Amino acid sequence: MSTVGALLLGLPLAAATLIGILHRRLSTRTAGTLAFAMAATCFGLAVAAFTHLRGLPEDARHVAATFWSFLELGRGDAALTLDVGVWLDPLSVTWALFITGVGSLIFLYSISYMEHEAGGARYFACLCLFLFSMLTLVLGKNLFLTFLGWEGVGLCSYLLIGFEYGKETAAQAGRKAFLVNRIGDVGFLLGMFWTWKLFGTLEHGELTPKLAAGLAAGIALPPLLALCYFVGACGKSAQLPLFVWLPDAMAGPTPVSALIHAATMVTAGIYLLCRLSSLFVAADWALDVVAFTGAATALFAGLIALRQRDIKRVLAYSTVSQLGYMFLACGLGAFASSAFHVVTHAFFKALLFLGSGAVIHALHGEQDLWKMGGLKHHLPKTAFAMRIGAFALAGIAPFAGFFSKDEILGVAFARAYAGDPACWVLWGAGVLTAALTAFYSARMITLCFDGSSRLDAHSHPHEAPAPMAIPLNVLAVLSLVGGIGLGFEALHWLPLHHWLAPTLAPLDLPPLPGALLWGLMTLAFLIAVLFWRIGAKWYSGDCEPARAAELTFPRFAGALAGRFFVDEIYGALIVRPLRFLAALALQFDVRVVDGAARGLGQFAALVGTGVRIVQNGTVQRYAFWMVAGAIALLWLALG
Amino acid sequence: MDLATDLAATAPLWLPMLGCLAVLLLETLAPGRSGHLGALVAGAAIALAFARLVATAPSGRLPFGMLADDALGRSLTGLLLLVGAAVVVLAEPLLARLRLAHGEFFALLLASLSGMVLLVQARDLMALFLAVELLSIPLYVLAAFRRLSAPSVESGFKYFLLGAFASGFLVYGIALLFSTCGDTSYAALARFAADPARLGATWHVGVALLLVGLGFKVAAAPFHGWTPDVYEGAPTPVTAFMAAGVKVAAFGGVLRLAHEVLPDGAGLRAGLALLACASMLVGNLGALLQVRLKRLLAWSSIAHAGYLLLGVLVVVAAKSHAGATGAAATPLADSAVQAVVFYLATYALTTLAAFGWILDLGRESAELQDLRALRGLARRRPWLSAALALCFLSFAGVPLTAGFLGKLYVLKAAFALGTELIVPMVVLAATSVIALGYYLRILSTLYMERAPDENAPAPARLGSTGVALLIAAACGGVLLFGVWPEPLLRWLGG
Amino acid sequence: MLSERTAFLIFSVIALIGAVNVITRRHPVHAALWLVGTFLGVAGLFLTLGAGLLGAIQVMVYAGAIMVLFLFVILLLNLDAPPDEGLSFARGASLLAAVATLALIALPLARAPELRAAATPESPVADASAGQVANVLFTRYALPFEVVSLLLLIAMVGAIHLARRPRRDETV
Amino acid sequence: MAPQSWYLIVSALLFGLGIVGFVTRRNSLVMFMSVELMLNAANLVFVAAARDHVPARGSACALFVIAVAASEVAVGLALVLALFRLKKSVDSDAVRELRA
Repeated sequence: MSTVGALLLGLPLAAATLIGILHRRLSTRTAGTLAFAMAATCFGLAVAAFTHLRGLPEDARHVAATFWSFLELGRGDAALTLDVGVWLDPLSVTWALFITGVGSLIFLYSISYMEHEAGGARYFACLCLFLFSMLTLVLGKNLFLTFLGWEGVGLCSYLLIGFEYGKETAAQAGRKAFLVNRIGDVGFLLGMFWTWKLFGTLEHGELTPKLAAGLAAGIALPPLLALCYFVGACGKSAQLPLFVWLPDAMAGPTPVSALIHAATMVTAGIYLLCRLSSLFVAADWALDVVAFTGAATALFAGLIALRQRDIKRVLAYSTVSQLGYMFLACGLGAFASSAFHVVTHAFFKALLFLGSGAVIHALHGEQDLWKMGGLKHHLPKTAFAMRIGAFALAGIAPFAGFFSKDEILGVAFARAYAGDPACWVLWGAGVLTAALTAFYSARMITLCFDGSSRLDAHSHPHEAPAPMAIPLNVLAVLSLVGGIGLGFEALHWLPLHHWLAPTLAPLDLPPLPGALLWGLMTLAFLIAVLFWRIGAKWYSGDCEPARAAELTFPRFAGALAGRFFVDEIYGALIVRPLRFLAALALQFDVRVVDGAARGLGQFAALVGTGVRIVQNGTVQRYAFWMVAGAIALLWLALG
Repeated sequence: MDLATDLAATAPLWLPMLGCLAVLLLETLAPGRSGHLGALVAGAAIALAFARLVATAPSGRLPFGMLADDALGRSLTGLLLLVGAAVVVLAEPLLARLRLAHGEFFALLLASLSGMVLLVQARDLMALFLAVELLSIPLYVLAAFRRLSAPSVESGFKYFLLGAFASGFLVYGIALLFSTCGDTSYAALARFAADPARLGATWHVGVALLLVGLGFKVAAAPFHGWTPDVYEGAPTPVTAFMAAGVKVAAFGGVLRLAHEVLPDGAGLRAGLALLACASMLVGNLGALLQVRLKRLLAWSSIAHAGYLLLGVLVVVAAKSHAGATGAAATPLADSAVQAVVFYLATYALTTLAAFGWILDLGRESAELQDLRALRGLARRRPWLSAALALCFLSFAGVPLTAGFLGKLYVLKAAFALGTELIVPMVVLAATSVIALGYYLRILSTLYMERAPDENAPAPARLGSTGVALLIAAACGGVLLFGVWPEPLLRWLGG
Repeated sequence: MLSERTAFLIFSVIALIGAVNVITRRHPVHAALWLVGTFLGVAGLFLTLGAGLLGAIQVMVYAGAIMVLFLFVILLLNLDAPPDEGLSFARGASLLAAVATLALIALPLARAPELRAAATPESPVADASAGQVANVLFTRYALPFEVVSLLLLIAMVGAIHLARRPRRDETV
Repeated sequence: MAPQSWYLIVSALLFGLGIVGFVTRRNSLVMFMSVELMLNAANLVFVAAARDHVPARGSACALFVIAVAASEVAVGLALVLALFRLKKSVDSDAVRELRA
């Protein structure tokens, strides 16, 4: 198995190096084919690792392999020894499976997508490097390697966002992403040192036993330690308030958005939380912080998504919102449910991004939803696939997202039902977000594919070529069956949960009665369908942009009036607050997200003035500071 | 005292001195015509010294009653000799190009180098003082070596005036410490300081003034004023020598003082923490808007002084950690010393690569040192751009580069003390985020911005194989030690 | 014969008055001449401490050689008395800071208990005569002595390089 | 005999006057003279302190300081000359091409 582990890391690195060195000689197609072959092989290796682990007894399902000793710092008690190697267990292999699986599809898609772009080979080199870093992150045998991968994916993301040479917004977005992530990384690093100080190890395989031993011996685990990791996870997985980088990161090529900013990298935070689940469970109130941050992010990002015009920004905010669900699940202690949603989300969000990429490709770079419309006549296959993805996102049964999302809502409900009143808030936020999700998914699909065309007169969109269509079809199938295939709680069909069980902290919650479970499911289904209908109805027809852009009450009520007789109450209770919140959220997007960049500029100007005053070029000024320093030192020395 | 044994043990110190004399003699015999011979002699002297260094094992003796022949001195000496050799490689083509006097340059370089070696081995305050002077006085001249160029003379002049001022503080501090026990040897001072009751105002004022003098040499804020101006004006090889060599040597001196003499105390801790935090903040904020490469590196060198001072602070603080947890203190302090040395090695390596780069592409012309001239360079000079990007990633402490491990090691040493040093650690974390701001700006200048004239020919290079090889070797080291640091750690650990 | 304390007072007053004038005279030549006064005062203080050799060296090297060099350069550059430098905000701040440093050094030293002990030397084993100083220089401080020789040599080389007239073909 | 602290106070005053001169004067030659004041202050401490221990040691240290001062003067005055050649001034704030 150690060969498999070595190859899983070695192949992407080798491919990245090879393509990177030869990037001027290789055509985009050759480089892409090479990269795709590598990714597909990696998927095969991950499957091999999976079958090997399946063959082991349940409590011995892990394989550790050490390649070489990386470094040994200090001596004696203060020593810190770190090895380079892999740690294969159900959790890491699950992540490796969907990273390489979805990854290979996106690599395949990229071959056509990038064909006409300059520097395609460089792009694939970065993509391979990304795959290497991501696999290091999940397969590394200790937290330190995970951290190295963590930094590596950040760097690749930076390189790929800013890929389009000379595009200033992209360069800025890349910088912002890297900087915000760095704040999170500081948290991770601090957490790592603290862990080492407490337990004397960073190995994945040793941490949980040592933690259990420590808890048995009666040490108190500081919640702040868990929060350090949580800050790291917030940065990488775009949670409040560190989510600001993700929407801007959509400036990069669309396959990159699909791979990095939807399916894989942004779930690294969830991976970290799952990996350290026993630590989080032991750390008192830390999980509450996780749950509330997750719920708030889910709701907040969902609201912002309501009013976005750019198709990729809608998807970006929906990603943030879905990641919020995953954090909510972790916060509730249901790490397996979180992982379940990670997997289904990887399927349908990659599908949606690739689909939107096909649309943007067909429209020669147009991303504004108001300049689309009626595309189902031009792009029937893409429209069909995207609709499946959107159903999955909206949580409509039997599509994948329904099962995973319903399970998270079920856990929140069960906690509340078991007597934790705060969880009613979490459950409410989750349900409200589900409604919002259905609404904006329908809005996006309707504006894009239905209704009458608002395209430019001389635009002739055409369906994407086969290498782009195949990944869409495969992902569409996965979005259809990926949910029911991996878990259906009400039928006690939970293969993924059982598979992951040895590596995660167990959920200490009595199961809900079956009838309640079915009832909740029906409720979730009805809400999703209802809000989908509302969204679809509202934005269909010859939707006039200027009017439809506003969440006007009469129009909303009119859409409802045919069916319900509660429009007045509804308007007062839901629509008005909703409109207010959506307006607020839009303001947030404009002021805070963009304002952060402006604020940095002003700070920099202030610094510039300060430096000019201090560093005015005269010896006297410098001598003055030296004397000031001497005064300070003397003062401190004399106490 | 056995003179022969002492001489044998201190070959790395006197061989550069001898080389200096040889170069001068050569220049006297064939004035103005020694040409490459000066570089050869200098290189040979350094190589011989290095060979002697690796051929013998540290004896732990006290040569001449005031030098150290231990692992710390050995590893830093080795580092300094490598830096010196690299600077010879950097300087030779530039001197030839500018038609400057070779002989004097290499004589001054070797004298300064021997001062550095003396500084890291000194175990006596008088030796420390003379080492600082032997290091600095030739450097003042080297900074102003292009004596008809206004920026060069200005930088030498500023460095000299402020340097003389700082050495006034240094020598007064030494005198005060001498006055406490009537001796200048570290052993006597440590014996005196062992009893905290004896440490009065004289001692504390002396230590504070000593820190002012040494703080100037390591370019710690607020004694940093000279750094950007002098780095910018001095010839690039000299700047490289200052940035890499002086930093290593001065920190070597500080490290030994902290390890062997200075007792832990609230005042000293607060003073070191103040210098560390101020340096990190001032260095990183100063670099934020800087567009000239050499000045940018100067500010970043100030910031790195801050990170290193945190390591020194750990060395001092680990001493009284002894009282709390018993025997664990010595490994703690040792590991902190090792951390600082490792950091110095990675910093010197990266700095040499970066200044080699500036020399190679900038060729001492002022306009090519402006960042804006580098827009879109990755298109036209992919390998060189990658080299610079790597340097800055290492400076920023991004993983898989040597710079990251240096920071990691220092932080780890600080963490071993628990939360005692939490303030400087938080400042380190915060400022390393600021630092990324300007390091990334360079990366996007190289890789993402568009050159104003895409069809203009790529800027010419210096065309020196030695310099190109040096950059390649240093970058290779940055990458290699970032991935596989064991050999370096073992070599530095002795 | 003067008492040692009287001699101390006289020489310190000379040294301090000289120092004050060095930093306040506008013309550098005047400052340099006052500096000679300080050097002589300090040399006198050395004598009161029994360091006769050092006092002689102080007079010869400092007051003699070094100051002549200073005066030589000042006269070579033919500098006029500069205009009054005035008291700007920056200079005021510098002055304040410098005075604060002075206070932070002088006051603690003046009050330091370890220095107020009665001056009863523990029967010095040796004095600072030429023979004794030479003994220390060539045994205990042999290495610094050698280093100083290199330092003086290299300073000379550097000074020559900087100050000699440009060659005809020399470029910037 | 006069107590050691008297000498130390005189030396501290000399040292402080040196600092004052350095930070307030513009003429680089006078600034440099102020540094000489600081060095002399240090010498006074060496000799005065050694009186109670090993007197010759203090004189030896002071001798080194004098030698260092001599080499600093040689280099420093050469730098002033080189500067004067380019700028026709020896004022320290006449050279501020390199800044910010």
